[in-house]
Amino acid sequence: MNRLNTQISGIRLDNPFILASGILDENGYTMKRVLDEGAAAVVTKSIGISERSGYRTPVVVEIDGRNMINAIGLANPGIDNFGEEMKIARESMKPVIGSVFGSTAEEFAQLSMKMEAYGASAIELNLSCPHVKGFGQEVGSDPDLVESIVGEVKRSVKIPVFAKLSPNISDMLEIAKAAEKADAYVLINTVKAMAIDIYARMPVLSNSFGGLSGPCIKPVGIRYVYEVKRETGKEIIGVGGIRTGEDALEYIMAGASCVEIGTAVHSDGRDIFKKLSLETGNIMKSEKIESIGEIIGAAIRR
Amino acid sequence: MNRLNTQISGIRLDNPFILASGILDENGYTMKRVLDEGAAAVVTKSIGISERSGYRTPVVVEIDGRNMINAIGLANPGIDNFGEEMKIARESMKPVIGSVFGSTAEEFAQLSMKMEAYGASAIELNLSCPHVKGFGQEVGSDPDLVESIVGEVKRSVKIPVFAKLSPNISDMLEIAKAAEKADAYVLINTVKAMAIDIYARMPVLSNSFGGLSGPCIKPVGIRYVYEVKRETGKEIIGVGGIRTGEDALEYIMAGASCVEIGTAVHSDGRDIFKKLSLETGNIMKSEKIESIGEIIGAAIRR
Amino acid sequence: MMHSEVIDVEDNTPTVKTIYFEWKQEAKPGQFIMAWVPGTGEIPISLSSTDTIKSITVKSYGPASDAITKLKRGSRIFFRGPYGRPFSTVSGPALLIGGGSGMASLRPLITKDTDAIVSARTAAELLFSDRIMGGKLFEVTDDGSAGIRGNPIDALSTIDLEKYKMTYVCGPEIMLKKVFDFLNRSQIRAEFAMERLMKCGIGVCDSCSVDGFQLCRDGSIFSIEELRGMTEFGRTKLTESGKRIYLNY
Amino acid sequence: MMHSEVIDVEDNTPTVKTIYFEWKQEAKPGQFIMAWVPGTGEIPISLSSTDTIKSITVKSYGPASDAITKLKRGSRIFFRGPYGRPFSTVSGPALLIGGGSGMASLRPLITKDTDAIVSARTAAELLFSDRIMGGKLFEVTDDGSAGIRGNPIDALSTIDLEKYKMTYVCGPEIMLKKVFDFLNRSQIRAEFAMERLMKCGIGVCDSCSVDGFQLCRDGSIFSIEELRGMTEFGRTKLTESGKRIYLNY
Ligand SMILES: Cc1cc2nc3c(=O)[nH]c(=O)nc-3n(C[C@H](O)[C@H](O)[C@H](O)COP(=O)(O)OP(=O)(O)OC[C@H]3O[C@@H](n4cnc5c(N)ncnc54)[C@H](O)[C@@H]3O)c2cc1C
Ligand SMILES: Cc1cc2nc3c(=O)[nH]c(=O)nc-3n(C[C@H](O)[C@H](O)[C@H](O)COP(=O)(O)OP(=O)(O)OC[C@H]3O[C@@H](n4cnc5c(N)ncnc54)[C@H](O)[C@@H]3O)c2cc1C
Ligand SMILES: Cc1cc2nc3c(=O)[nH]c(=O)nc-3n(C[C@H](O)[C@H](O)[C@H](O)COP(=O)(O)O)c2cc1C
Ligand SMILES: Cc1cc2nc3c(=O)[nH]c(=O)nc-3n(C[C@H](O)[C@H](O)[C@H](O)COP(=O)(O)O)c2cc1C
Ligand code: FES
Ligand code: FES
Repeated sequence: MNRLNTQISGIRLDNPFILASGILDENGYTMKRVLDEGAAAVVTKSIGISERSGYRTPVVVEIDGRNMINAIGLANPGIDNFGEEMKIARESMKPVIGSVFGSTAEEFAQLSMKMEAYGASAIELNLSCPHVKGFGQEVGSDPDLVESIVGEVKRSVKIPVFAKLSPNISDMLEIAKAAEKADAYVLINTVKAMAIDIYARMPVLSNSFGGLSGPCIKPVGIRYVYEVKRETGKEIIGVGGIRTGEDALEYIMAGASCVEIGTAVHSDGRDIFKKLSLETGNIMKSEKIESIGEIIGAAIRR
Repeated sequence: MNRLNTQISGIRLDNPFILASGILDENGYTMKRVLDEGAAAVVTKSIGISERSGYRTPVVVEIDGRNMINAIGLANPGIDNFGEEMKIARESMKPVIGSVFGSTAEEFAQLSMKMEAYGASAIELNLSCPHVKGFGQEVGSDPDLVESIVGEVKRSVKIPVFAKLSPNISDMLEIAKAAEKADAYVLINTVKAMAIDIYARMPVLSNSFGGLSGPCIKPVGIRYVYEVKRETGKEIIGVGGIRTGEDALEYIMAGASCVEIGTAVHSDGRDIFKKLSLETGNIMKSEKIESIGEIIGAAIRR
Repeated sequence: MMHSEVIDVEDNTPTVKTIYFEWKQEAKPGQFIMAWVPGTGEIPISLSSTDTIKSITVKSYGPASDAITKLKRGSRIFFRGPYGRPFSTVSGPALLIGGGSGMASLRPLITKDTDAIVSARTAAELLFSDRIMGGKLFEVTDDGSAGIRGNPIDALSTIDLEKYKMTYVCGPEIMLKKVFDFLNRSQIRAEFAMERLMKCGIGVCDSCSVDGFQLCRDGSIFSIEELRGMTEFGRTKLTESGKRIYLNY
Repeated sequence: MMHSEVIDVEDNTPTVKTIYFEWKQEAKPGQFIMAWVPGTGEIPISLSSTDTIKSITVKSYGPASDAITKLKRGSRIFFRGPYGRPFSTVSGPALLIGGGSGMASLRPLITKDTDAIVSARTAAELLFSDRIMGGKLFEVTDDGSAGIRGNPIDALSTIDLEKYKMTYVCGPEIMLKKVFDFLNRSQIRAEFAMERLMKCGIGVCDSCSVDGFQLCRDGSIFSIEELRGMTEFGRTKLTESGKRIYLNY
């Protein structure tokens, strides 16, 4: 047994590094390649009921080479067109986690059942998409809605269900509680942000607003993982700004069982997965840490 | 008239650069020096009713040299001990804005009246301190409390009142509305965050949690300034991650009338104020912008 | 986002213009930029000159490319980059095979030693054939209004390819595939500049991928050996939504 | 935060220890680090050696400094830095004036050419007087248990200061002020290492300021000329809460 092995909700992972939703996971061949090149698992792009082209370009702004703001606009082929990509990705024989988004509990349940049928190893509920009822609010900031989504999806599928929460809220613990039927939390999604080009006198993204990701948001992600782990004790998948083995161990010591990698794929390329395993293994060795399990939440002070 | 001149709620400023609350503004001599060295105005450290030593060290963590997480813990000498510092700072003959924090409307009003008596040019209400009623929440996430604080302070003083809002909330527009009696908004305060040292297996700050500031949070600040300006049309002081003339103009085009500078004093020293005026003036010149007023909110799309 | 002032605009064909601007950044033939038209869109465009004065050569297909062709001297051009893996440079004779606006990315490779097959729908759309200096020029048009009527293969099959150190190919994927199939039989060294939908340009959105490689990062230049192993090349691609469609030839 | 392994611990006086650790970072005499004891606190400590093997020399005053003096060989030391403006280096004879643990920051300045006034409350607390090599040593104790009974001025007034290229002073502010007042009459070049409460160490919290200068950034070394203009030096300072108090001598 390798010291990098870990597991999340019973799903065994060769290493703690999972490709985050929305990055290189629209095309089955790409997911397969990312898995073959070292990721322990991938999360698919968030898939909805119907086909969407997403926002007009620009859909990303780079910030300082390592961070970015994106507003892809939930482009996706619709769940019915996603079977072939799942099939191709699953040729890798590693876990493929299906991310889904919707605006009602029924939609989420329907999407999750189809993902399960496509062979997903788990469902990740993207609870950060815009929510029609509240103005400018996200599905994930309405505790009642979150509770009914998670409940409905748990009743509909047998595979583990992960609730991915948004940091753009006053009180994540309230939302985490509402989502407590989930098998694990995924923390965090992007932080709402904007970039203006002063020479064009205009926001860069066609949608004006987008989600900030990359090292910038790591301290925010660490905070939430720590706080939610300390208060709920539940399994957590950490995500936000991880680029190095130290970053990954910081999330794990804050309470994550494994982590997802998004923006670092831009700054470091797909090689990031091999690099992270190497760096993390080396630090663990020199710090005499025999297994990931041994240090999950190790930094939590009570 | 210089193209850098601007004003906020009738207070004339030589340039749009104000020292942010909590940075080099505990000692009157320091405030005076910062003003003499080029800041248009300073905001004092947030002052409360009674003396507080703040948290044990470490109270700051540097991140990548330019960003930081701080948990100073509202150290302050208490309003009654702050008169001498105000007197020393005011020798500069430039505006000194008094920042105050409390937990009730009465406290805020009392503090504001004393600040006015000390000769403050305006009051900045720090609405981001911990709030006892809600668990883990901030004063600034309770719209009713915000409304009563702003109302009470406005009734108590004649000088302009600025409401400084926290980004750690689901819906800033709701809070901005609650604070609409304020003369201007100050956006944003720090983003709640944490850093863990994996070799110590412990959060670095003695308080575990702190506030993230620096270039990392600029895209978040821009987002809020833009959104609040677009929806309310009120005057705004932008703050969060400003280090360059481009950053300042980005805030101004998002809707700010002037900006505050905090963490950049660490990365660039007190010289930052001169540097910012120089850079901003140069860009304005080459972009043929004759005055700050001309471009406030220029990037807003409706 | 960077910006620069347009210093010259050149009409190349009725639908294609070349926009010149100063940009000191080092860049190599085959690399591209993401050009932004504020309020309209952002699109990938190859650099058609890679000196200190850079250029892009753009065909008007839709809103963004059209807006770029309307830029005037003194306008501002916004962009980011350079992105992508460039063409390999070789010394000695080379052959360029360009289809339509595909000649744009090949232009910086033109030397006295390069022969070229320039193809287009019709004579007026032949791009940069006037730039081929020294080397042999083969013109090909769909309608026969200039040079050979047909497609680049009709020219290719008349040429002795052994003498070239490298063959560079750029054009619509259907053309690349035909050229690839033709050259695949031989031992010829060749590189292909591929075009697919690009949203991010920086290797995260997956919209430009072929067989798990991101055109914007691992490409857009691929060698013939690399293409050999690809399942998706010339066969399937994803639309803007991520829906898989089949290219039909 | 950085960390390193303690490679040696040296007892200097009953209350002072020197902790050695490897840190390749370049650092200069007069600079300091913020040393962190996880779970206890973080405090500014001068570097008492500035070679590849660095050291800090710490007196136990309270929780954090006490914990540092309890570090053992093989323990981990956590720190950030180096911070502060260093002493100017001069060639030629120099005089060191150290009070109590103040000798710590002066130690890296010791050469064959340096004379030193080492002062402490009592003989056992005289720090690094055994390190003065070559130069003249003047010991001063409050209780007269070694050397001159009194304070550094009592030694200073017996010395011909003209021969020194530089006088370096480090100790409690009250001592600095006395030495400053004494030297102020002369044309002597002198630099003073000041100590004030430090919370951030990086020029933002304002707790270490004197006359608008941040000790952690503009100091903690100030020249005698710089001190001349200061209103706060030796007179007032702020406590942990920011309350202004008067230093009484
Ligand atoms: C790496 C790379 C380099 C490129 N370099 C150049 C270049 O140097 N010069 C250049 O002119 N173009 C180049 N392109 C193509 C260019 O990016 C597209 O033409 C552009 O994205 C069209 O955007 P639009 O908003 O103007 O039109 P859209 O609204 O996107 O398209 C309008 C219509 O035209 C069709 N269309 C768009 N582009 C093409 C195309 N290239 N071929 C055929 N049909 C098309 C669309 O399918 C649609 O039907 C390059 C593309 C890539 C990926
Ligand atoms: C730039 C700089 C360099 C320094 N270099 C050194 C050094 O090389 N070696 C060293 O031993 N110390 C040095 N100090 C002093 C050191 O930082 C303090 O001793 C330390 O902060 C005490 O922290 P504590 O938590 O142990 O005790 P605290 O709880 O902070 O203090 C305990 C008690 O001791 C008193 N006290 C604390 N420090 C001192 C002091 N220096 N003098 C007199 N009384 C004090 C306090 O007022 C309190 O009453 C330096 C300080 C600065 C600003
Ligand atoms: C281009 C891009 C697209 C994204 N799309 C999605 C998505 O479809 N669903 C989702 O849950 N998160 C999405 N995210 C968020 C990431 O999964 C991740 O939570 C976030 O980027 C923080 O991690 P990072 O800093 O490692 O990128 C996207 C992020 C980026 C950068
Ligand atoms: C060390 C430190 C102390 C701060 N103290 C206060 C404070 O007392 N009151 C307040 O309203 N904001 C305080 N802030 C927040 C700043 O005023 C500012 O809103 C924030 O740092 C973002 O700006 P910046 O990125 O330019 O630093 C503090 C920030 C820092 C870094
Ligand atoms: S354009 Fe987004 S991955 Fe290539
Ligand atoms: S210790 Fe904070 S400013 Fe010097």
